[in-house]
Amino acid sequence: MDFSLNQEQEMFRGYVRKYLDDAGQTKTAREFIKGETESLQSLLTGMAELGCTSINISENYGGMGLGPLDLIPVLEETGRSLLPGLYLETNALVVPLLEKFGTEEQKERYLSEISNGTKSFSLAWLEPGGSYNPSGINLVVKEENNHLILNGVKSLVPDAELADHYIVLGRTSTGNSKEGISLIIIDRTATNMSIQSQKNIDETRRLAELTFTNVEIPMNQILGPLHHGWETLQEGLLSFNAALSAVIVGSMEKVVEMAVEYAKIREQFGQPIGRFQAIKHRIVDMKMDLETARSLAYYANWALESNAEDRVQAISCARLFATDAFTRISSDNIQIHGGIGFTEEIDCHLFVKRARFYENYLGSTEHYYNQAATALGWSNKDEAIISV
Amino acid sequence: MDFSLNQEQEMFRGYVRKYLDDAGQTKTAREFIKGETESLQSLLTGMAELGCTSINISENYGGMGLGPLDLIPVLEETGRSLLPGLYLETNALVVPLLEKFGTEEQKERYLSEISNGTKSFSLAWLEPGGSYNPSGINLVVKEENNHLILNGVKSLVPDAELADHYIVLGRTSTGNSKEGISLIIIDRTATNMSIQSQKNIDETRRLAELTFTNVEIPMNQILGPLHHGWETLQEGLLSFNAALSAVIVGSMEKVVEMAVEYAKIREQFGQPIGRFQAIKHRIVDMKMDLETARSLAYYANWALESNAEDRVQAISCARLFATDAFTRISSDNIQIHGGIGFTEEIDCHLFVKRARFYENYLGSTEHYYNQAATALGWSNKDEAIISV
Amino acid sequence: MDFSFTTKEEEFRHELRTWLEENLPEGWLDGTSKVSKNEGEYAIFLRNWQRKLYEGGWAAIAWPEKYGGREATLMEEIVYQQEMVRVKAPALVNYVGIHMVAPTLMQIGTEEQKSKYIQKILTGEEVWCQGYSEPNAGSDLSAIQTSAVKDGDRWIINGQKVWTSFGHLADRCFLLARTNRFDKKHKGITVFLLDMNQPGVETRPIIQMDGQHDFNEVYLNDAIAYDAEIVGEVDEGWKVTIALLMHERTGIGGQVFTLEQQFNELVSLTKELKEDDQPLMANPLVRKEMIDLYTRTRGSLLNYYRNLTKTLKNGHPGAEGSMDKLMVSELTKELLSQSISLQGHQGVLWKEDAITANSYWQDNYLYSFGQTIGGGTSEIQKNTIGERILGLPKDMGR
Amino acid sequence: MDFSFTTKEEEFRHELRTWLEENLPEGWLDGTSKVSKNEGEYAIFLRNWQRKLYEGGWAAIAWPEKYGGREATLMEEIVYQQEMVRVKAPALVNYVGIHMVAPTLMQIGTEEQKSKYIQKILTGEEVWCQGYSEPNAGSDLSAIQTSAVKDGDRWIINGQKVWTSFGHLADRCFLLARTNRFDKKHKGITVFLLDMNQPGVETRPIIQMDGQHDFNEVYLNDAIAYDAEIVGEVDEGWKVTIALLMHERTGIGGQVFTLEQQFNELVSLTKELKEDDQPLMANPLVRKEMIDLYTRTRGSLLNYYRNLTKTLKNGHPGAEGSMDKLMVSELTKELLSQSISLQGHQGVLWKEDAITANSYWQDNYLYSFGQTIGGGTSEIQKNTIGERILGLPKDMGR
Repeated sequence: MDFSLNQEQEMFRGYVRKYLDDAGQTKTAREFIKGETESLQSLLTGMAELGCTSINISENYGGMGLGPLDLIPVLEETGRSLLPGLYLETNALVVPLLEKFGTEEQKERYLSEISNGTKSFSLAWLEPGGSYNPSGINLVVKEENNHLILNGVKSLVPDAELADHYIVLGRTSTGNSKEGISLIIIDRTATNMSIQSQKNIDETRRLAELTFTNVEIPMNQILGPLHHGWETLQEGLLSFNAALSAVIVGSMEKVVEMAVEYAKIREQFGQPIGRFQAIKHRIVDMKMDLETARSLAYYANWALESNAEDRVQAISCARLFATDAFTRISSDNIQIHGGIGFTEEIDCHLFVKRARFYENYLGSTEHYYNQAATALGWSNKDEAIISV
Repeated sequence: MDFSLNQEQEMFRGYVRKYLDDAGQTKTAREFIKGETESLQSLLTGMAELGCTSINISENYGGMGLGPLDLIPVLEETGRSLLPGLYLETNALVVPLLEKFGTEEQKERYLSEISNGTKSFSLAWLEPGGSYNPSGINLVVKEENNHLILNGVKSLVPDAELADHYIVLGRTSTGNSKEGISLIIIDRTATNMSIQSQKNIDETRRLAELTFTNVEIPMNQILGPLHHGWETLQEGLLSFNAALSAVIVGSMEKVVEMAVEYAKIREQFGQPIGRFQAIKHRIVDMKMDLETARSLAYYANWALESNAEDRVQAISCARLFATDAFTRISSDNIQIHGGIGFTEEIDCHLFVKRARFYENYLGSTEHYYNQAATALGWSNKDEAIISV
Repeated sequence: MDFSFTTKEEEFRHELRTWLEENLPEGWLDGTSKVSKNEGEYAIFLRNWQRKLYEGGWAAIAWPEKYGGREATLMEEIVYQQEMVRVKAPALVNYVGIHMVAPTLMQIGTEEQKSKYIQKILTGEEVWCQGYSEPNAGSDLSAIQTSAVKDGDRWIINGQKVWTSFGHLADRCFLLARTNRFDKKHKGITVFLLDMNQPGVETRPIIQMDGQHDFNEVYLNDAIAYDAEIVGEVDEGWKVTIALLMHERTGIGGQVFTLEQQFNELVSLTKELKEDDQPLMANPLVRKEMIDLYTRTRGSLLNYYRNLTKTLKNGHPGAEGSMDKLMVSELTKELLSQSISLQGHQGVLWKEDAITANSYWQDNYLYSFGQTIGGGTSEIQKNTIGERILGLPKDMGR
Repeated sequence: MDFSFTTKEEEFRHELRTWLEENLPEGWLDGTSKVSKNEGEYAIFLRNWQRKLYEGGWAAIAWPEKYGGREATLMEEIVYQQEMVRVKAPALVNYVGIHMVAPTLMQIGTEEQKSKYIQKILTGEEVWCQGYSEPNAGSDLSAIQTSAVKDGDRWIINGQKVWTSFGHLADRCFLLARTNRFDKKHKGITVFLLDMNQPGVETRPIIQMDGQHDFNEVYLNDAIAYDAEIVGEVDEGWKVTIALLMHERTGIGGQVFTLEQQFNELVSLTKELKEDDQPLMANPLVRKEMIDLYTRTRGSLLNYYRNLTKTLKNGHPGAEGSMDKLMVSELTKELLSQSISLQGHQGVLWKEDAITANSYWQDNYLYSFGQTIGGGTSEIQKNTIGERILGLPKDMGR
């Protein structure tokens, strides 16, 4: 029995923590909000130099060949400082997909790029209408002369301008079920594709609508089996959600620290407010949420790494608990801060907004309830079946 | 705008309160638990003398001809002292059914009996299996020689030994839908019916299983239209649930008073515990629940009395809120009392048990959610349609 | 028990409704109105609306006729709030002047103060703000440190105020300052009617988490007030403050009616939004959540009516207002949070990209965080309810 | 990260499991066992079980070999708890003796105390209880008033204890009494090893809300203890108390594993119960509730494992035990409440009429109300977590 990160993992966390602390924690996110992306770019370069981007990439492609548990410290620290950008999507969603389903050519190109920190990926999934269900995928992909022709619109694509490549969910055969959906890798610079930015309540992440008008892509840009992109994606989502849970734990830890610090120094009625049980016990509830989210997240990543039987329910529930608890405690943090917590100046609101961004990100809350229920054998519906 | 009980109603409350206070409040309930029913019987007689049993009965049959709002003070006070017996069922469920659907003969007999306080009714609805849905009604009623022959089993019949009459839900034609169910009035003393008591977690109410073996009843004991007992019953349930909400408000008020009193006198760490915000704010939450339950209950009864358009949703929601809040605050009351609250000696647990008794009494929580949704036009299903 | 409005009250409603239809800004009711986001232009827009209300006789309905009011009853004030919420009328820039300062001056102001200020409050010529909270005096108002030192017939005022609504637009401030350092806590505080348009007064905007600017910091550096600008007695300002709060006799009516409106709009949203071709309302999980919200929204409205009944009978509001405030602000926050969840991931789309007009849900959601803080935090309301209504012992800190 | 048990630990489990299968009371595992409800007979049943454990070498596994233990590791203690919960083994009547008194005596008892008490604790010959709480000293244990006054080599003890588990069966009591009235609070308290079988000691049953009798009031009227029955120093009993609590190194393991078991049984119940021919688990509202409970049940088990890892590494338990206690007791109460709701109106059927065997849900539900109170209320746990783990300032009352 040893339920803890190992010494190397904690040591690596120390490096990343120090690096992000030196960069001023949420300072990068705040500059990003103002439209200044330089400090983010240099920070990401520095993180790549630390090795963050290569942790879970095979040694063949310049990586360290490590697993989900080794990713946790980096993920937590990015959550702690509300780092903008696509580290989570690139390393926790796309890397596992490429590792398992990529052609040798795709791996050579993309995994090496990611490993050395020069390129990142985003995911073009949602369309106007906003449904993550298979029926929501209507972007038309036609095959012509050994090329794919894409027509349609993708919405809420995260950090579309920062990404170098997108994984696009397109419909390669007719219908509205999960059959006939394929994953296609597209460069941001593809011709006939336009990007229109969309305003996100979480300004540390940008969103955009991508419009595809006869965008032509070589056939070999398909990731995984043709028409079976939905099942392929599910594999990546397991990894993504385990990782997302860890990112949220990092954010939650910072939120609890903020609340504790403020409750110690802020005085009202001649007392530090942390002495009042209304404040003290609320912060304790936040702490309980944090530690439970952490246990669930660590276990989810362990289950993923060990290919444990209960990994699907472990990951779904870790995600569900983390997203819910993050919204709850980041909101409570504003209440504890009182008026000052309601201002733009203090970071409280940035955490609330990030929490809302994650709530239904890459799958609705209800979808993950169903996924967990199916995995536990509590459901007859196959809406959430995982093809692994 | 005047959202309050009128002076006469509050004055009548005063009489009932005094009467029940003089009788030692929950003392009667505690004696009932021990199997002593004498003090209950004499209390009920006294209440009848005060006029409690005749309030909402037409003047033709010896009543005062008043409405649901006039019943509120009595209902609240019975809840306050956790009065055993069938006042609620008799006066708030059976009286409105008899008034609206009873034959002249039935009214003459039963309403007069109820009005003068000599007789009470119980309801034999559930069967083994425990479903309140129409499909749960399987007691077979056959017509023979202008008589009805009943065969089957009724379960969880409240205070079957105290009641003089039952309203039995029986199936007068085949099938398992709501069509073909009839309401039949049966005397406790009917031959070929056996009563087997069942242990109730709320010992202030007794339960029993009734077994009918060729019980023969005259045709004129059917209440309301033959085969349409289900729709008939719904009418009575509206009245019942509005009244139940008021009973619960009375109980909740007492629970809040208990918590406040104890928090003022119990000292720990050199302070009355009511000074600690953990205790103080929890009691405030209880008080908020109480007042909201009260507003909803009063309005529900007003809506019933005024035949307001929103009466169905008002009554369903008053019931839903009251049952839920009662369980919540009576449980919190134990926590506030600490160890002593966990003992049999203090009344705390009696309120928790009554709350659990009401939770799914005469319809499940989910049923009332659906009823409210249907009434609000939010549902396409007719599972909860009210035929009024 | 009677939930109806009298014929007179309904006539009042009809008169107001007719006036609003004719006088609301162009395109207001059909949602085509464009209000400038430029701060200066928005200020002019608000002042124009205030002026229009005055001209229509709708600026200060509860005031005595001799001051230009129409001596509206409490129920007419309720009707007024319902109608204003119904049309989502523009904010009342001189709220503090009309509902707090002027009634207080009518009650305890000098004749000079009455004649100098009241008429200009009514016309909107002079906009007022409130100078209460300070960085170290939020929940504990008695801890204010802004000082006023006597200098002949003048007082020299130094300190900092915060959370001053419309402070950047205000001409005058109803200011609390400490005039006696030796008296502790509630004693030694004096109320001044401070001229905001002087060199010693500087306002700086507070930008809220919703990106808006409603509040300000006010810095007082040797600001000047005169003896004639003191309300009540020197060192006895706490009583004036309490008196002023008593004039808000409709309590949180506006917020209750707004909550009701938001609930109804949430029902529409839940019927309009679809998942797999089914309206969200067909989803049992959503429906249950909506019934819960319906129940508590109704509950808070009915609680408010019950307390209103008491106010009507007693002639003045009681401590129950704390219960209304607590419940409505917490429920508003919860309902608006739910409105974001229901939109799925599209719920994060903001401003012009939000899926419903004017970023209605997103902006109201973010704003709602202030509602459980401003005007007394929920924690303070719970202390008040516990101590004043339930009679529990006071916190040790006080 | 490693959730496995070692081969040695699994061998230990196998040995215990085999022993249990052979030695549990007749019919225990298949549910046909009939335990008498007569209090005297039940006491004999519990003492017999204690004796059987002793004879099998399973009464005090963590004790040193020289005292008759098997020097079990912490992980073996965990396995022991898991297995005992799995078979719902009978209660350990001498829990206080084995897990608290004896280890404390081994650490700081005199040689005479060790030889006089420890062996009899192991065999179950002498059952112990704990004399801590008093009517006015519940959450605030330092407020105890029971007094011990010196009289030669004797102490005359007067006062009242409450919440004494198995006090009616106990032969001896680990008793806190005040020996110095001038020292306030934690000082001036002394620990006595009181003989319960004497005229000055009277126990009265406390009947719980579930109708059971686990606890007692203990009245001390000139009860006698001797100098030789003092543990540690006179007036320094508080330290002994703390030392004693430190011996519960598995924390609330038993409750965690019980919660896990109850959750699994609730899943079965939800699949078995039907409404309109559909299992309740097919109802989306129920399923969502069950996923929530699953998540938090797993969360509390994993939190426990994480804290256990810390204990294994540090060699002693930390304040995190308060977090385990808080979460598990609150969640247990919630889960059992839900179990009643799920049964619909049949959930009120009790004892022999309950719809599941042995009134399992109803009795556990009622009992669960004590779990958030006994062993430190949830409010006290929150203070501990806030102050000892988060470093927030102490309550003013202390």
